[in-house]
Amino acid sequence: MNTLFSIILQTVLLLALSPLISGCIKNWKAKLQNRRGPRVWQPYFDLVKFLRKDMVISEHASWIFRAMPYVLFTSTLLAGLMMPLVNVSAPLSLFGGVLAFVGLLALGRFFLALGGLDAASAFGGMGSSREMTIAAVAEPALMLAIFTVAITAGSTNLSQMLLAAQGPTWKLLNPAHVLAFAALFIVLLAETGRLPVDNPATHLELTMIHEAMILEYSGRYLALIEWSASVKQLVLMALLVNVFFPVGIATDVSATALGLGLLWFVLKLLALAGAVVLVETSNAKLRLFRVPDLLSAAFILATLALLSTFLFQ
Amino acid sequence: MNLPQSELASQLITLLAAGMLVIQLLMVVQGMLLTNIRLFALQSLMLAAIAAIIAFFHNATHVYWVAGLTVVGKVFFLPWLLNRQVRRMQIEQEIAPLLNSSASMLLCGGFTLLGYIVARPFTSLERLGNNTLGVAITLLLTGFFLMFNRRKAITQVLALLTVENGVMLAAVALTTYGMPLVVELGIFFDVMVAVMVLGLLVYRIRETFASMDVSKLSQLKG
Amino acid sequence: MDQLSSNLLLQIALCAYCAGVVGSLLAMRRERIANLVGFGCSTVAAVSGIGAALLALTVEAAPGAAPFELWPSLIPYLQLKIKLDPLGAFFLLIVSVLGLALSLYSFGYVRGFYGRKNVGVLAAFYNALLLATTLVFTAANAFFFLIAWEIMALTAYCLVSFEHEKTETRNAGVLFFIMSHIGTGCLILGFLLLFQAAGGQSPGDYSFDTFRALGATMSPGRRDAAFLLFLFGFGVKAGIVPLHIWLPEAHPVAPSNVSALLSGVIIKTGIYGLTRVLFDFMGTPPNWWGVTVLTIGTISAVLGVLYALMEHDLKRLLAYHSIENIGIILMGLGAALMFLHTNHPVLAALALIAGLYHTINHAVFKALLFLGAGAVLHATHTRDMEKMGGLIKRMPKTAFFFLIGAVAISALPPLNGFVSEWLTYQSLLQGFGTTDSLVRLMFPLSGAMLALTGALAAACFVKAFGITFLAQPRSEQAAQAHEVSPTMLLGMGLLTGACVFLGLFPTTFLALLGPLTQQLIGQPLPAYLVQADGWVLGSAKAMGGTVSTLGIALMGICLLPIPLVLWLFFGRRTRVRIGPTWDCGLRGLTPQMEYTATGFSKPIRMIFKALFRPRREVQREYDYSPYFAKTLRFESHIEEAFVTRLYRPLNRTILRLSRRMRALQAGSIQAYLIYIFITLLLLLLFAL
Amino acid sequence: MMLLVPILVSPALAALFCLLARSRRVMAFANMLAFGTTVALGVGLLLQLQAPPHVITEWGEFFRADALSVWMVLLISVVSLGSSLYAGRYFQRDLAARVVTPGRVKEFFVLTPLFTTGMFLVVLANNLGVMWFALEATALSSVLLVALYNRNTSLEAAWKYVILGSLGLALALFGTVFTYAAAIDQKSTALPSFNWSHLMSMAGQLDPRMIKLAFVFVLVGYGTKAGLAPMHTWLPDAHSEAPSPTSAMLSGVSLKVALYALLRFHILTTACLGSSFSRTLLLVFGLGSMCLAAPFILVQTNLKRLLAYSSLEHVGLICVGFGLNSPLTIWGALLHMGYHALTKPVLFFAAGNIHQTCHTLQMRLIGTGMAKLLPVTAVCMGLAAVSATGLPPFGLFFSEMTILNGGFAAGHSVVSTIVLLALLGAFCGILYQLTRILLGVPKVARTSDAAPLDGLPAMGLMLGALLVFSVWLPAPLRFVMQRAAGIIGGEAVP
Repeated sequence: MNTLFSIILQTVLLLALSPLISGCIKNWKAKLQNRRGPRVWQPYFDLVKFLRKDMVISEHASWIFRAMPYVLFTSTLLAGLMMPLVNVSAPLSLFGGVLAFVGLLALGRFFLALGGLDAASAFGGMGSSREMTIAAVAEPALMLAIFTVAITAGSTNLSQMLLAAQGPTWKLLNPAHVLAFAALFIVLLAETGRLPVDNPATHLELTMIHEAMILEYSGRYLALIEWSASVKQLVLMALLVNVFFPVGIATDVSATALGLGLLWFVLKLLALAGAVVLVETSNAKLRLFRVPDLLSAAFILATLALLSTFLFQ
Repeated sequence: MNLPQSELASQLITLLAAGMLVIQLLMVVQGMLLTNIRLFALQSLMLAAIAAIIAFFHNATHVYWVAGLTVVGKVFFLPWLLNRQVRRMQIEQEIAPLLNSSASMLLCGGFTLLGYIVARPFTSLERLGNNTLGVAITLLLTGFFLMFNRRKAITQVLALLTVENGVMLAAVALTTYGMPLVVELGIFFDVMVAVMVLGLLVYRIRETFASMDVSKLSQLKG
Repeated sequence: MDQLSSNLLLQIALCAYCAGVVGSLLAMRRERIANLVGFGCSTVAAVSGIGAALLALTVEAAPGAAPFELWPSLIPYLQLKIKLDPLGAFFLLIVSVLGLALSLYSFGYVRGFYGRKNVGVLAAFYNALLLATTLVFTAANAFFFLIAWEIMALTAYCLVSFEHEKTETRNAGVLFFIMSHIGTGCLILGFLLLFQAAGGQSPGDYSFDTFRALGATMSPGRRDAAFLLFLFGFGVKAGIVPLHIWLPEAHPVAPSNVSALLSGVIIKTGIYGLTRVLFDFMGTPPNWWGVTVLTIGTISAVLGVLYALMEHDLKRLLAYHSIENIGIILMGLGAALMFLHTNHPVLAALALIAGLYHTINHAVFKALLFLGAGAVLHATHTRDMEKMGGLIKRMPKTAFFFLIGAVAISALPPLNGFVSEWLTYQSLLQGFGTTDSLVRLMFPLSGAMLALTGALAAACFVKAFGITFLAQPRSEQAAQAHEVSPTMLLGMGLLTGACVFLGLFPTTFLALLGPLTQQLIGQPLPAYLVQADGWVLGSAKAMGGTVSTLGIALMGICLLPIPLVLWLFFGRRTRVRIGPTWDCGLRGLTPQMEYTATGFSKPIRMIFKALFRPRREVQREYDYSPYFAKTLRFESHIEEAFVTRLYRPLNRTILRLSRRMRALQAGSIQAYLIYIFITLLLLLLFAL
Repeated sequence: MMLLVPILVSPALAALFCLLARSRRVMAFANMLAFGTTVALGVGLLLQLQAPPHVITEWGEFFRADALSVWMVLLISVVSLGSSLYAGRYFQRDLAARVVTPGRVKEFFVLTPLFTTGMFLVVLANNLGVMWFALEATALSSVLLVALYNRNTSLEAAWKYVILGSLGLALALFGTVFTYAAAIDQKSTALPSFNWSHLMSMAGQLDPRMIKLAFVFVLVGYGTKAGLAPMHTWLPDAHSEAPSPTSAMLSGVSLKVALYALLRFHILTTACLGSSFSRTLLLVFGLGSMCLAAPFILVQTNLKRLLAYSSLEHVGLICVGFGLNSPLTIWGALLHMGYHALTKPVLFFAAGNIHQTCHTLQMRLIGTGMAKLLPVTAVCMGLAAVSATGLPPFGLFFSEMTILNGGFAAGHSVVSTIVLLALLGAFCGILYQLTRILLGVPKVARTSDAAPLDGLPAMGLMLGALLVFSVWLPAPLRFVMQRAAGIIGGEAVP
């Protein structure tokens, strides 16, 4: 009963909060570039607009094309439900830890890429190819960084990892944590299609990745895809902020604790979003074949983190 | 029998054995085919003589058989056969060895030495003559050398026969009475047949290759 | 229960296979009958094989099935003894499950050979191969094992070169057989070392019972030698890097049902051998064994998938993935060895289970994928992905099955590939704590490599499925393709079912592996492996990670309604139009404009340029400016560094030396006489 | 009843009969009949030997058959029967193709039984001198068979064969004489008997130095005839140039007969000097032959030469088996003799069919696709090749494994390893070459003048026997082999 309740709550939270984060990022970016930029709430209006619009589906497309948005949406939500947001114990923490989390995101990506290929347009193929490539290169860094934390926690269960990270704040400042965080931050940029890896704002054929894959989508499918994209972004950021700075996260289910936890969570998210904005505005997009260098840098960072867990203990 | 007689016998045998060796060495340096054949006949005659001497002094009748057969076969029949073949095929007389005579002479000297080294431990065993075994082994080695030093098919046959002589010498020298008669006869006939077969082959080779040079027989490789 | 013992079922299976061999040979001239008889027999045999394996793993696990002898042999030291212990039973299960699915598939598949090739012979060799493999898994005597092993290699060779009219097929067959025979040579030496250690006197010294835990009594040098020999011998069969070169040649050229068997089972015999020898015979391993196996596994996994990505021949691509998965399996085994060394039986059990679980998973989904590829080949008569496309509309069922296989092999939840890789991750993760030496860094690093492998595999199968089945057909024969016959679909469906079952109910299946770990490590299933009465799969410790694929699947189904609710809210009046794909204003898209398989993997080829060293040739004809080319021809080849740098030079050297030797037989009789003469002289000197 | 004399006489009679007979069929039939009889007699011998004293002697001590000789008799007669079964049809086609004259065919049918008689005499004679000239007789009769087609190459091969062969035999005669000399009692002037059995009985008193010298000569001499490297040089030439039935007999048994002669001296030497001397030499020469054969097989271009070199390899392995001199390896070597004798003829028959179809033995010219052109031949050849490369289910795998085992059990790991490597090399060569010619599609649609079933009876007989004896060894045979191993090793086999 309790679990069911928390599941519903967390689902709502994910769906409700994620567009806000994207909105904030867009808005602040514009501000930093001395533009007025869209309102913070703009993503919500976009979603509603997409949902209201008619759909055009390519004549070459198969059922894969239709199934993709559902799979993507569901898998992303599932991943989100495994991530502790305001409370230490995530609703589905028993059903899978960080490995399942990564796996579900990968499942979503798999179908996203298939959907890109299905419409028989060169753009889609290009997008899928690049998306899968970057994901492949990002994966080892991601996994190694997670391993570093998981080893200190002795578990891949996210709640366990959070509990292990509880305690005096100075523990969070040990080099392993810091380096792993840096690595994960780079991975976050890659996974959420941010500059300098991908430009979410562009529709220029040769530079786009994520946009190229979903070029053929419209209407409610597009709405689902966009929404899941922002949910994915939210949960990845949650992974960073909660696993590395589990300050203020609720350890019991009392209303005050939860309220406090929510407050802390949003604050931490906004802070991270700010960091992302800073990076995006201060960097130009990299050439596709320079991206691996960036990600291998992340891998090196993660390795260093690992070594430091090994050395400083 | 009394001692001086056997003394005399062994003296004679040693002498003849030495003669056989000398003839062998002559064959090594001798350049003419027909002469070679005659030398072989002479060598065989000495072998027969040795056999006869043994038979006489130890009155072992069956060794007379050996002597007789050797005379008939190796002194008359085989040389005649080879001669006939040489004439019939108008084989040019030159033997054309691979090594020149001086070098081969040197080698054969070495072989003789080796033969005596190999034979030394067994001198006690020979009761007739001295070092006949050494001579026999030397005949074997030099015969061997003759075989791969000659290019003509016929000469290889000849060399093979001298090896056979070596064997027979060893047989009589080591075992007093030679081998049991059955074996002797068997060996003898085998040699005859062998030479005939060889002759047949030589003939065929001659007519298909229009040459007697065995170094031309080198199509089968690898 | 006596009338249904595992031995009885096993004997039935063996007899049925023999009947299949004989029957299909007898019916050779009537291909339809041969087809029915041959594959009918193998079906029956497979079913009873499954029965035997399940019985041996459940009911008779505790006492273990009694050994029995086929017939008294004429050679001392050779006993044709068969014993169905848990390890053997597990692999027997694999071969029988695949045997069943493949036999059903073959009924339909071999119709393609009618009139062209002799189906009877194919069926006979197919049965013989299954028979030999079954014997390999159940033999209880090293000599007997080697016989079965060789017969297996022989029949596999015959099947690989079944379509011997093509030169590539013949060469592939020869390469396969030579490599496998070299491997067998090493095995013979290895077993002889064990035999020597066992005393080498009594005929019993060859039976596995005497080999058990023999390694402890061997001198370290001999023991390590034996380990290396076995690693090489079984590694060749398993296709580990760098001994894998035969695999991508041999597997694709065989008929697809055979390819499935080769990739699904035959390479697993290598895994079986390694497990049998390393865990059953060799005693507690030194550390470097585990490190070696783990390293080889990691390298094989990464290189295998990288080379797979470069392929656009569907079956070659799958073959390379076999190398990758063998690598993943070896990661588990290697970790288990290291845990045995540091004396952590629980973790060792976990790692071993991970490896073996991946073994059966790979068997199932790789067979499924090969059958799918076979169906595509059957329908389009080509293996080249660049000529395919749009097949999902023409052969929807095949496409669906292939998709399931692709998701499974990409280790995506909730299917079986994910589960076994999850277990591998768990064992690697907890390995870190087992030792203080620097070696512990191996665990997380190979874990990261495993992650890379998984992601690349996903990329590879997006390409494999997307290019083959989606979008527009790229060639005429792809456009003409049609769905395959029901029996073929049945075979694929069976394996799909297996994938789903192994994915969703891992805890149910893992219960079977208890006797196995008990036998090999002396340790029952880790206590925390099965949690929440079977709903959740745990790891080796209390607070360790947990996963529940079943839960994920159900939860996903529960979440599906959310979008529908949204439709009801907002989009009730929306319409769906079918329109052309955006073509940048050109007059319609043509298949030439689609992304190609080569193009898809181009970024990865660029990233790993140093490894692949692709040779590319671009020819463009233009009138006045290179930017307005009239015709453009691009081709790019990739040859494996191992072939070009290692094997070809080796081969060339050996042949050159042999040719040198031939000078000895130059034909001059004088030379021959001199040989004899010198021999005589030397011997005389030796004798004096 | 008398068995040994009939075994010797029946082929001789056949030879005589063929000398008088005119029609080819009759001659072929006479051959088959004779060899059939010898097979029957051999089996009779086998059964008779079961009873103690397990030795059969006739004409006083002149003919003597112990387990070893009986084993050889069986091999000789079976292989001869096989090749005579094959010969008839083979020469019919040769005559049709005008490669041979009827006279030569007659020569074949006369000489083959003589050849066989010689081999029988070798294994049945008790007197070592008789054994020697019997061997010389086999050499001489087979030389003419090798030269049967009057081609340049066949004459060349025959010449090399006869020169090297008779030279070797001369050396062997030296050895024989020395052995005899070693046996002479210094005091008495009586002629000692030259019987092997007698020499064995007085092995203790023989002069060791003399025996040593003798064995050296015999090894080089009979080793030449048995084709041990480096005295093997005549072997590939003769075996590849002879007509296929003769090649089959040369590779199948005549090598082993020479080896048998060598073995008799080996046993004697071992009894006199202890095992180490002669067995070491056997081991060295066996390994040498194996290691030499492998590379030649790898890069061979001529089909029959390929087979000849593989025979060299197997003879080497047999020598190694005897050289290791443990009961197990000796037993394995005996088994190997038998299985190889059953395998190699099949290969040569198949090669003969291919030769008569493609009129060449160069594998490059034969090209691919024999399986399509001559299905039956190809299948038989494939099976025989599987056996020759030592793969199960055929016996050669068992015998090879037994030898390797014995090597390891006796602590000669290195020897076994070398043997294994050589076998691997041979395997690769044979597999590669035969795959190339058997599989694939025929280069040109050659109008095949091959009747599909040519030589099937012979090959079927051999392969059938091979398969049967691979999985089942009848008790008497097993007993005889164990006794033979006992005779060689001086002790019984487990």
